[in-house]
Parts: sequence; C-alpha cells; structure tokens
Amino acid sequence: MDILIGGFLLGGTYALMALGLQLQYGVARIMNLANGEMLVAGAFGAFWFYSGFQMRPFLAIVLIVPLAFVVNWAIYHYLLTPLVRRAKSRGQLEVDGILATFGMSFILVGLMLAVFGGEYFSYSYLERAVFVLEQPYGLNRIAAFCASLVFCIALVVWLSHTRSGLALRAVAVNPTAAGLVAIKVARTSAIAFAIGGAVTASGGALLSMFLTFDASIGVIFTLKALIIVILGGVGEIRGTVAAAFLLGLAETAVASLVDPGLTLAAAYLLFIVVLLVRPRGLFGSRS
Amino acid sequence: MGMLEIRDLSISYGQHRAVEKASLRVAKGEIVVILGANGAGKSSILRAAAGLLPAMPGSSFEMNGRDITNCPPDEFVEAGIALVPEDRAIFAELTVQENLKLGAYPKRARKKAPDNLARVLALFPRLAERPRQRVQTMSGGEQQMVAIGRAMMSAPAILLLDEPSLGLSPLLCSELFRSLARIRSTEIGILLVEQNAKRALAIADRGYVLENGCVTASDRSEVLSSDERVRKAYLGSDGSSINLR
Amino acid sequence: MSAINRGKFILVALAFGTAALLPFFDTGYWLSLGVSLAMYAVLATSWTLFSGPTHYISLATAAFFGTGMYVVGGGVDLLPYPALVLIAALTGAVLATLVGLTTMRISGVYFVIFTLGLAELIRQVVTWVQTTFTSSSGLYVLTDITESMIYWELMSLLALVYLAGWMINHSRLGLALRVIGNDETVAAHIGINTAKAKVMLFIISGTVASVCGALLAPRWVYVEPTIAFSPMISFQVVIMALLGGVHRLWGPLCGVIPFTLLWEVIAAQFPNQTTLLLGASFLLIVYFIPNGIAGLLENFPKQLQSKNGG
Amino acid sequence: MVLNVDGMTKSFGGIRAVDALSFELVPGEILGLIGPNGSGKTTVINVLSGALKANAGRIQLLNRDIGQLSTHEIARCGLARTFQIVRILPAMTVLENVAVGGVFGHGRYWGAALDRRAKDLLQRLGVRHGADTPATALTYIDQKRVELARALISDPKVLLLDEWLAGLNPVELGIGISLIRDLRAEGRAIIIVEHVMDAIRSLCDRCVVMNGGQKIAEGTPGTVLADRAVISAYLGDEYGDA
Repeated sequence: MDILIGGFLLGGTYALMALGLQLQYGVARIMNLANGEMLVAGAFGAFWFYSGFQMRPFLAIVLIVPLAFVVNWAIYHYLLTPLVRRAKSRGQLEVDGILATFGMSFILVGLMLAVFGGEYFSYSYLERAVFVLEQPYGLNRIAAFCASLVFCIALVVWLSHTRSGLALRAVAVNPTAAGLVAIKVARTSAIAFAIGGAVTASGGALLSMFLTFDASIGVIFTLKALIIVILGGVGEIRGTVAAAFLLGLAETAVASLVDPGLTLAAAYLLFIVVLLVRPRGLFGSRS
Repeated sequence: MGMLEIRDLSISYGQHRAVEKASLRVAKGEIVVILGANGAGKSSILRAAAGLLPAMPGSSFEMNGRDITNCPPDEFVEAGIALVPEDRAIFAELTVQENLKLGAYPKRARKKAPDNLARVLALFPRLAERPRQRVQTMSGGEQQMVAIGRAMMSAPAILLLDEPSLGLSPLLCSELFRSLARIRSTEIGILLVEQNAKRALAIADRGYVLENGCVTASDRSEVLSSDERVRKAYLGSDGSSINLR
Repeated sequence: MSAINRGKFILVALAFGTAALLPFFDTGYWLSLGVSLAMYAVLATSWTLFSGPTHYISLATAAFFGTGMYVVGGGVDLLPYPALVLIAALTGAVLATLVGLTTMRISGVYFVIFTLGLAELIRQVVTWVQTTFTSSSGLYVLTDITESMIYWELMSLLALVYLAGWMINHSRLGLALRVIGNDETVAAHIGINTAKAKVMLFIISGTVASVCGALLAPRWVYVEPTIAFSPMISFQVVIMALLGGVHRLWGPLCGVIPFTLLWEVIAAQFPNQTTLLLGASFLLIVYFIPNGIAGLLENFPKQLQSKNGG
Repeated sequence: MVLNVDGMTKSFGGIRAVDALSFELVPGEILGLIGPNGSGKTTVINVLSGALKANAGRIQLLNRDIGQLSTHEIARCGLARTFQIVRILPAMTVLENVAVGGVFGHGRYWGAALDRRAKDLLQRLGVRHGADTPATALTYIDQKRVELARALISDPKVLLLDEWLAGLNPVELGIGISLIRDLRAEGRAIIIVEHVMDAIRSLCDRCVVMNGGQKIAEGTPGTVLADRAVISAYLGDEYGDA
C-alpha cells in the first residue's frame, strides 16, 4: 500500500517533467536531450532562492517559471530555428535536434558545475511527517505532488479546451496544414518549446523539495522523461500522465522490494518490454 | 469586388525555372481552371498564391487591390485566400469538429464562424453526421470534404484547389464537382488545378493553359474546349475516351 | 582489383607501416597520445560502419567498450589474456545481437534513447553487483602488457576495421545499408532483409568496440563502472565521427585526429571546464560542419572547379 | 496460375478493411482492382506485398504460401510493386535507383550484368535523363518511370501497380498504357489499382470491383462497368447512363 502511495506521489512530479518534454517534442519536434538539465537548473534555482533569500520554493517557482520560459524561448529562437530552417525532412530535424540539444546538455552541466560545484545539494523544507493511511510521508512530498497535479490539470485543460491550445495541437499534428489556417507555426513552436522548458523547470523546483541532486544528474531525468513520453505515446497528453504514474509506481516498487540502486534499470526494463509489445506506446494511436 | 490578381509570377527551384511571368486573376463567383501537363508549374502557382512558396522579384499578388506580395502564409489567409493542397493537409489525428474549428482560426473568420459552419455542414451533410470522428479513420472522399470544408471555414473570398479529384472514385468525383458549383453560387471564387480537364472545363467560366511555366493561352472555357490544340493535349484525341487498340 | 584501388591500397599500407613505427621513437607522451588516437579511430570508424549508412545514431559505444573492459577485469586472474580478448569479442557480439534483435524494428529517436539507456543500465547493474557481492567498487587489471603492445594491438584492430569496412562497402550488404538509409520501406520491398542487414552491422560495430575495451583494460590498471561505462565515451565517439564525416570510410579519422589533439590541450589547460567545452565544440560541429571535414575536403575541388568554370 | 488469393481478411481495430476476398491471377493477365475510396484496394496491395499481415485467408504465389512471409521474402519469390505516392531513393542516382531493385530481389544481378540491365530498362521506359543524375532532379512522371524500372529489373512474375497511371496527362497516359500492355506480352501477371476508367477499359482482361472490403463484382471491364451494383456504389449514374 505504501508502495502504491509512494509511487503515486513520485508519479505526479514525473508527469510534470514529461509533459514539458512532450510539448517540446510533440509540437516543436525537438527531442530535447537537455531536458533533464533544465530540470536540474530549476532545482538549483529553487535551492538558490531558498538558501540565499529564505524564499519558499512555491514562491520561487513564480520566478523560475517565467525565467525558464524566456531562456527556453531564446534557446529555440537562436539555436534551434537555424536547424529547423536547414532541415530538409522531419527525420533530419530530429537527428539534428538530438545532436544539438545533446551538446547543450553538456554546456548546461558545465555551467552548473562552474557555478555550484560538483557536490550534492538538498535543503529542508516542510519536513514534517504527514500520515496517510497510517503511513508517514514527508509533507514536502505531498505538497510537491499537489502542486504538480494542479499544473498538469491546468496544462491539459488549456490544451484541450482553448483556441490557443488547439492551435498548439494543430502544429503538432500537421505544421503545413497549420500554416494554411493562419497559425504562425514558427512562433507557436517557439512558444511550445518555451512552455515545455518552463514546465520542466517547475518540475525540477518541486523535486528539489524532497530530492538530493547534483549538477550532473540531469541525464537520468532526461532518460526517465523520454521513457515516459514513449510509453505514453508521442502526442498523447493523457497517455503521458498515465505512463508517469506507472513509472513512479514501478520505481518505488523496485526501490522498496529489491534495491534502490536498480530504479533506472527497472524503468529501462519497463521501457523495453512496452516497446516490444506495443511499439507505438501504451496509449499511442498514431500511424 | 473580391478579386485575386497575380502579375508576372516567376518561381524557381534552384537553377530550374518552374514558372515564368505568369499573370492570372480570379474574381468572386467564378471558377477558373489551370490546364497543363505534369511539371508545367500548376501546383507551384497555387502554392505561391497561398504564400507557401517564395516568388521571385518582380512578381506581385494583389487581393482586392491590397498588395500582399512577400507576406507570410498566414496573411494570405487573412486576406481571404484559402488553399486545399494536393495532399489535402488535414489534421488527421484530430476530429472533424476540431478540423473545422481550426479552419476558423484566422481572425477574419472568427466572428462569422457559426454562419460558415452552418454553410459547410449544409454543403457536406456527412460532416454534420459525425463531428467527433477522427479524420484519419475516414475515407478519401470524406477527407476531401473535411479539407474543403476547413478551407471554407476561413471565410475565403478565393478558394485554391489543387487536384481535388485525385484518387476519388467516379461517383465521388461527380459529387465533388457538384459541390464546387454550389460553392461558386455562394460568391466564392475558385482557382482550380485539375487533371480531369474535361469535367473541369465543363464547370469552369474561364481557363488558362500553362506550358513549361508560361501561360500560353487564356480564354472562356467554351472557347478552350473547342480549341483543337487543347483538345489534343488535355482532353484526349476524340474528346471522350482514349482508344488505343 | 583495379589499378587505382591497388595504388590506394599500397598507400594505406604504407601509412599504417609508418604509424606502426611510433613506439621505436618515443614511449612516453607521444606514445600515449598515439594509443588514444588509435583507440578513438577504432571506435569512431566502427561506429560509422553502422550509423553512417543507416542514420541510426547509436550511443551504445560505452556499453560495449565497458563490457569488454569488464570481461578482462573480471577474468584477468583466471584466464590467459588472449582468451579474455576472445571472450570479450564474443560477449560484445552476443550483446549486440540481443540489442540488435530487440531494437531493429524501432527507429529514429527510440533507438537513440534505447542505446543511451543501455550503457546506463549496464553501469547500474554492474555497480549493484559489485557493491552487493564484493567489497570493492572496482577491479584491478595487473598485467605485464606494455603500452607499445597495446598500441600495436589497436593498430592491427584498426587495420582490420578498415579492411572490413572496405569489403562491406563493395558488397551487397553495403548497398543494402545505403538503401535502408534512404527508405526502409522500399528496401524491404525490393527484397532486402532489413533487420538482418542492420543487425549484422551492429554486431560488427559492437564487437569491435568490445574488443577495443578489452585491449585498453591493461592500460587503465583500475577499472570502475563510472569510468568504463562513462557516457562521455559514447559522446566523444559520435562527435569525432560527425566532425570527420560519416559518408566515407576515412571520414572519422579526419575527426579523430584534430579532436583528440584539441582535447589534449583542453584537458591540460582547462581541466575544470572540460564538460562545458565538450558541449560547445559539439554544438559548433553540428552547426557549422554538418557534413564533416571529409565533406568539406570533397567539396573543395568541386568549388574550385565551379569557380574556374564560372 | 501465378497468384491465388482465398478468403483474405484484414481488420484494423474493429473495422474490416478487407473481408474474405478471393481471386486468381494467371500469367499474362492484367487484373483491374477497382472500387470507391476506402473500399480496401490499397490494403489488398499491402497485404499481397507483405507490408501488412492478413488476419485470415490464404495467399499463394507460384504455388507457395506467402501469407506468413515477410516483405523481402515475398519480393524474392517474384512479386514487385510500385507505390501510390512515388518513393524514390533521394540520395541515389537514377541508375542506382533502378539497379538496387535487381540486387536483392527475384532475379539477383551484380556487376556489369546489373548495370546493363538497368541501362536497358531506363532506355526502354523512356527516361531520357542521364543515368548519373540525382533521382530527386527528375520530374514526377520520370520518377514514376524509374520506380517502375526498379520493380521490373528483378524480373517479377507478378507486378502490382498502385495508381501508377494517376496524374498523367492524355499523352503520357497513352504511353503508359502501351507500356503496361508490353509487360503483359512478356508473360507477366499484373494487378492494377486505378481510377482512370479509360485505362481500365482498354487494359484490363478482368476486373475485381470492391466495396466496403468485399468483392461486389468480377468479370470483363465491359460487364462489371455495366453492373447495377457497381454503378450505384462506384461509378455514379452519369457513367452508368453513358
């Protein structure tokens, strides 16, 4: 039972970071391998505001989100648009995007190492225990979970029920057709990438409330986000959320039943099994 | 009066000149057909007229007297030009309803969306029957309806259609041409590229003949249909069916 | 073999012969640099054999390299060294077969992620096994193999890789891979067993990387998961291959030489900014030399021609 | 008999795209597969070529069951196809585009023999561009020709042409029709999926008409095109009356 709840709590934040990647890949067609570093940057941001200014993480997020939006918009506008222009096909853009963001991930790690150093970081905030079904859980974890849930719901509602959300999905499905209905495709892609980055960074800030992190841990989160996106199916928002909870559950189960050192191995195994059984993802329907 | 005026349009792909100083115009309420062999540059003209292809210096596009040369594609749509390209360019993973809603995304169309929707659904009753169906699960003919319906949702003054009958069965093809005639009656102008030259000329008011990127003839469609050269090149030897036995 | 090919062959053989003389002149810094060059030349060239024509970007080099290293590390006290190299080759081939068979149906991004994860997975499992069943976190590889021997071994391996690459490029298999890289659907429809062709190349590429790891294990003396399976190895190999150019057999070498030298400088001058600079150089290559140095070299005569002609 | 299809059924999700379809093909015969959009014609082509696996039924090519074989195995048994939307290998020359078809397929050629065959075919199909031109520089019609040459070079016994004549003008159509007729004269069996009625009438020995995944008529073009069911499902009254 506590595996179930623990997995659920973890899944919430996972969902948030994977939705960020989903927006970047689904709409802007950039499989962002620097996604994990953006998450770690968010975590460092929250840490810095908390330790430097005693600012509560929830307040820090209010500052981190617009900051991350601007940074990611700039990354897309200045670094990725040339690749989009150069690409002759979607396949080529994917490859170029992977390589470019891959380089960026190293740069981000390098920058964070230079600023913060290579140690492990954590801070204590809301460290009281809360009892759910007679089991103790950190209040910080529950708070982070609730915040993620609110963000996720807001995102899903925005995407499926507003004109701008629909425009975003239109670009994801068929950029040429989107241009034909007067959607500004380049701008929409940039916005989607920026929102994706901001969402991921907010996920990092929330994770930092209860997780120890260091400058080079990003690749692990990139892998997890990628696994979730693929499990859920590219472009499938609900699938992503479901896959995030599944992964959170699987990891918690392996960590508490087998060994905490094998969580990534478990995630990876899950990924392989699903890929072999359902190559389009658990909830994917695209042909 | 709604009118698209294309003057001296030239398009090139690298070294290759696809279109050379072509001038065309379409007025509201008329169907104009472009005839020409494959590779003559018909699709290029339509794509350029939707702002998707860059035109060479010297070309100009005017919509209702407003110069829209060198504008991005979304401004062509806002000016009242809607293209249904050869591959239809529908949002296959979205529903019929969402496709039509996206058609009304241009600012010019937002206010009139309910009226336009009623008009489209009257034209294609089948779309009214299944608003929530994903377009990718529909047949080719139904997808073509979605594509044309979505273009009409943008409240266009001019509709550009690239090979709308390609891949349609004879039955659906007849249906399509009947709907084109109905669309014209709503005061929309249609610029049509169509392989089925016989039927296209039958409903068109005027036509242009394009050879190697140049407009070599332009006239009323009755005149074109009786032109011996046109008959030979685009209508088949005896004008009805090909007999090679 | 035509006259031109024979000429090329003699030229390459001469170059190899000259390069093999290095240990007679220096056994210190220059030899160690030579070993690094040979190692990356082997890895980048074998990577390109598979990824060049198919456009599948593999980040699994570290997985194979580390596996080879660990085979030697684990068995160095039990079996003679040559046997261990053979076992490493076999293990690499088996691993590549397994990975190949499971992933060859998936393409593009999925494959990249799969291979990126593979090294991480093996690293985690090895770390877990070591900390759970043994007391240490690494293994000692103590042998009497000198750096000169390692250098010669690597050069022989490199010669083998070039020979294999040349043979593949002039065979049906090479043509099949080019078609696959163009359009996999068409490839299947004209009778190409696409899965088999890809798996075969992946096995060759993986086996070579594994053997390379086994050959280098004695040089490192102490083998640790974080070093043996470091994603850095995969990344560097990809960068060098791309920098050199993946459309020619000799392309990767054009990337290996300048990059390894540059890396020596960076590591010596800016030891704390290696990650940052690695990322930056990677970006520069992706943006400014998308076809690699080989592409630049090949286009150069053409540009000259067009200038003279026009 | 070169091809025997018995009870072919293919479903996507709950929808039966092809429903218990049976037909045969003899050498030197052109079979027209016609029907409204979404009636399952292209699905039939995809199942025959192995791109899709049928859920039920039996397919025999030259008395060999091919229903469970993969695409490349079927190609090697002597079946070749073209695609509805032309698929050219973009990074290869015209000659290479044709030659690759003869290396791995039914006939296996290599070296000088392969080169000669490819050049002969290019000439025969009327591709006037140099063999070393990049294939992407060709016009649409020439790309279609190259694709056909790529299918023919392996000397297939059964040829599937998926709307190969679509989008041609009357002159090109005439050339295309006589070309296909020549192929029949060589003894190849050909299945064509077409909407161009003139081509169907002048080319096909026999037609299978599909609607909703099922066969609704079979016979000579003259009889099936006069069939009431075919007229109401496919041709429309205008054609029926004519």
